[in-house]
Amino acid sequence: MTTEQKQDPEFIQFRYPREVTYHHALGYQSKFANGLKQGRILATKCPVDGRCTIPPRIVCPMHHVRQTEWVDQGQRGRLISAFKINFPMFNSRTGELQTWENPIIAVELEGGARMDGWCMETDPSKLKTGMLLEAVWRPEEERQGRADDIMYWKPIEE
Amino acid sequence: MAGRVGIVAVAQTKFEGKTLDKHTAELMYDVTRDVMGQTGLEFKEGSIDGTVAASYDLLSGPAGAYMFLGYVVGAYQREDERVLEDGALAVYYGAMQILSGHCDTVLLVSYTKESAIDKNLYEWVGMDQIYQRRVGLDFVSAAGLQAMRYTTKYGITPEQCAKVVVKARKNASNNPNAMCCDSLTVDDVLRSKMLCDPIRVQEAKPTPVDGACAMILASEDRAKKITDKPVWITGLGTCYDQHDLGWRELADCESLTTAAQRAYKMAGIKDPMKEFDVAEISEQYSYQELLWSEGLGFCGKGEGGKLIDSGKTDMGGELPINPSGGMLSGLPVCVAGMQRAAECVLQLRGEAGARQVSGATKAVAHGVDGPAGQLQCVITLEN
Amino acid sequence: MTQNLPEIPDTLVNVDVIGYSNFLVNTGATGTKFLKEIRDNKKIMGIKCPSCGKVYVPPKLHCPTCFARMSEWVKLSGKGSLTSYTVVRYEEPYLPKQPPFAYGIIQMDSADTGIAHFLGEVDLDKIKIGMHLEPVFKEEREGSILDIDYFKPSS
Amino acid sequence: MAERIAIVGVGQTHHKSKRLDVTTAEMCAEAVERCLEDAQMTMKDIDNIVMGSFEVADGYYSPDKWIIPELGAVGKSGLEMQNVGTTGGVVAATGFNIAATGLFDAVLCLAWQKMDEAAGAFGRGGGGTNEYWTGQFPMSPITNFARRAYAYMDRSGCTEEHFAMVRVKQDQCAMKNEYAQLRLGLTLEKVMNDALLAWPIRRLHMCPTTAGAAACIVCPEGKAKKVTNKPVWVEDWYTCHQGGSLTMAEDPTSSTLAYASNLVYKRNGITNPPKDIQAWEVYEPASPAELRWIEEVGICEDYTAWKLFEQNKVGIDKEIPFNPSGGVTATNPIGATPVVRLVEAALQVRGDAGEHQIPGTINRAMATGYGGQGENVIMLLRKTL
Repeated sequence: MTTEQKQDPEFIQFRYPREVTYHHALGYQSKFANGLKQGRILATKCPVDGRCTIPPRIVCPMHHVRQTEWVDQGQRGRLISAFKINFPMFNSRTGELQTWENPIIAVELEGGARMDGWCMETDPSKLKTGMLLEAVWRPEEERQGRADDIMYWKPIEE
Repeated sequence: MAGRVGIVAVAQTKFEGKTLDKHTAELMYDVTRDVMGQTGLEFKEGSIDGTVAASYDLLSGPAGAYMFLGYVVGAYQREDERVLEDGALAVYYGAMQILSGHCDTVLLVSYTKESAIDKNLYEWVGMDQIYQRRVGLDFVSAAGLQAMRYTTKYGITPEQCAKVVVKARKNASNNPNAMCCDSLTVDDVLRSKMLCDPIRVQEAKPTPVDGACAMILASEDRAKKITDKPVWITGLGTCYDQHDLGWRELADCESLTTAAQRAYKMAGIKDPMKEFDVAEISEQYSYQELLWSEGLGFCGKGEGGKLIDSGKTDMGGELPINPSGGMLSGLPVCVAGMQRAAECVLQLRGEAGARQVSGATKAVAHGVDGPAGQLQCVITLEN
Repeated sequence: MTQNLPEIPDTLVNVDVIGYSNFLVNTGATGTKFLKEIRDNKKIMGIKCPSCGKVYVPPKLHCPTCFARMSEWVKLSGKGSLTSYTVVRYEEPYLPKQPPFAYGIIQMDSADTGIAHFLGEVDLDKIKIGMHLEPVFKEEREGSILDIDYFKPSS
Repeated sequence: MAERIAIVGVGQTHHKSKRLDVTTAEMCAEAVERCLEDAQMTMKDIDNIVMGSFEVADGYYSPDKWIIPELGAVGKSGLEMQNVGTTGGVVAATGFNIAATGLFDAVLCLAWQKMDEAAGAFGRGGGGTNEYWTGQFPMSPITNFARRAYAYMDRSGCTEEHFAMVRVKQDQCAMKNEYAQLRLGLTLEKVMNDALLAWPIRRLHMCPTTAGAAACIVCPEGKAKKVTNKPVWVEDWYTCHQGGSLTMAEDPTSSTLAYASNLVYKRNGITNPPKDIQAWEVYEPASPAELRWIEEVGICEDYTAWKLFEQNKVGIDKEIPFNPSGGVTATNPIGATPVVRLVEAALQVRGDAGEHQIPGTINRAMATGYGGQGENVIMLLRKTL
């Protein structure tokens, strides 16, 4: 190190860059991922109160009963909440920081389950709680059984 | 102190190398439902009061992984705490919850899927950041340094270490949950490749291993109502040692000696070798069974080698160590400590099947965490 | 929702997820002093507990048994004797050297503790506990424990 | 309960955004030194140590192992706990349980976070959620609270200005607390014009990243009375976790706080919370959350808390002494934050909080820890039992 180039810092610091691969076995959740690949949204249903959950759960947290029934949630849902983020965050598909134009929304599907997603409408003022939305999927060959296989939720007229 | 703490049910999965067909939640669910089925307890008021889990988020997924798994073990609007240590520490803390009078029944669960990540890498991250991690020391090389120091100082032979592995695998053949139960000879072990001198590949815990373990603890009154075969926790002790490997005498496991003394004092154990009928200890490497035996007071300092030679710790001996096969037959980290205690419970209830030590009444379980056995935990049990 | 849709298969899915991180480590005032002495003066320093008088290396701010704040630095010769060693023969991405290589615990002269570091300039089969060692410093030093290249047998 | 327990000493570091002069372990030692000094004890008197941090945010595994020697605690019993943001609460609850067994004379609870070493950790895969699902959305506490704030405005009819009022009140309190990190002298205007992170959350509304540690010593009754003449009795504690993503919740504005506090109130005969409890230290990771938390702990009716701020009723010397220390939006060493709340609540009960001391006698104080998406820990303190 040459002293002209670098000023000696008062306290020494260093970094540990790390990239780790986790191998997750989806197990009982596999059916959900397989469904996404086919453009379908499946949810597990609690046998006690009939509530559907996404992501699928092995048991209902409240009743602790094994959930084995899968219910197709349809392609439409109603808006519960929406917000737009104005700062860069990581895109887990690319591992890079990026800004996000589309608001993140929560949708209550026709089947009753709730899930997160992106909204096609970028102007938050046009979003109203309770409005009807429809899923817009990635082309089949791009789908990986991931949540973002659903590209956007598109507001539709009733 | 409010009476004794009873273990009323235990469950474990089969331990397997790679459970690609099961989500972590399924392992947790299996053991949880098993203990709930055995006791008839449910997640409701006046039944199971709280949950104590033991797991490492870094091993099971990204940050906060447990938060999204807790509901499987009943952590839904219910007392729930998570120990970031070996499962034995969860038993330790679960017992404290009952002794404090805060809970009547506690569910303990530990789970690990070593197949999800590179275990060595995460143990490397467990070394202090500035000095030991920077030079690349991990838990394997830490064990190597300890093994070298211990075997050299006390003249422990490679054959004596190898015998530990042979015994573990032989015992494991009686345990349907064990992963590795191939019959090995001392020669097989000594011919296997060197991993980290003087530790050979066969002398280290197989990895990856996936699995889970659960148990239910209850206060004395409740335990008697739930089962007619409760196993009582009589003593508990933990102790931390130095972290820097150069700062402690690696050949003597002082922290284990202290932890054992704490547990024995509480339980009124004076001569552990005579009083205990069975011991289940956490040996990730062959030399550790010998060294931990010394720390647990089964023999004097440096006499671990003689102890294994004497045959006293074999099945049918005076104090069988690890009738289940122990960690050398394949147990996941973190789950190991709780599984050791669960094995003791099976022994004391007389439900250990082919690996049963006949007439066992007192047992000791041991868990360990950190490099070269830095954090030790000892639990004494009685039926 | 009621129409007949094709069955979704139960085929098991395995997913690989990559986690990235780039965590920073502060060495603090005590660590910085120790590392700068190595970097600038090729000196290994110990730190002395005012209460029990023990000299520790590498340093900490507090004595691990007395919890007294330590501030008295002690110059060490850097030489020491080997109390234990191991030869790493497995490969991991984080290891700073290509296996096989040796780690040793070097009990530092006029200190009460040892330091864990690499052993070098010695045949891996000929390492002996008790042998005398001295540090070899790197030419280019950046203020890290790795500025000590390794410890070698001293003549 | 086997033994009644009391807090006999508390300590915290001066919270800063960066602490380059110390390592994580040294920072913890600093809090422990202050704690021991406060209790007039030495490390020799401590026989069990419970500690924890949200370790993933700091990038290590099993930090207790290398922190223990720095604390001069080699040879002692102890264990490490963790549960995201509630870590500190879980650490305290564990310490309470261990002390209440009566097996130990003094239990040290220590929690810390050194966020300066982990900047950006939360951006990664949403600070960790379900391993492959929610991680795919850029989720973080910011987005979580943006969603909560959106739903709250929708439900209650309050405006962004009310969130700003909350933030200004928090800053006014923090200005009086020498340990707080952000002491900015804010005005409504400044808050309203601050950078927007995710509408309606502005940068000032969110908790900062902090390097800090906090500790307390808990003793069983007999020992506590010997050690101090100002013991702070621990009346009750409860960890309430829910485990799930927000879409799971029936109501996006709610957390488990209402459920947990009601349960604790019932157990301890508290019928009128604003009267029975004189000091509140509640973990509000974002200023809009404070409005909802005030309702959930039972101070006022649902969706009306913003009116209290409009009427200027919340503050150190006002009708509702909520977060007199300045709260979490001023100081947030994540894992340590619930212990900071506990420390501040204990100081209020003792009457030692200094400039931000609530006037009058504090008979009972409540501290909470919040984590994840709706998990809570409740700690209830008393002056006399």
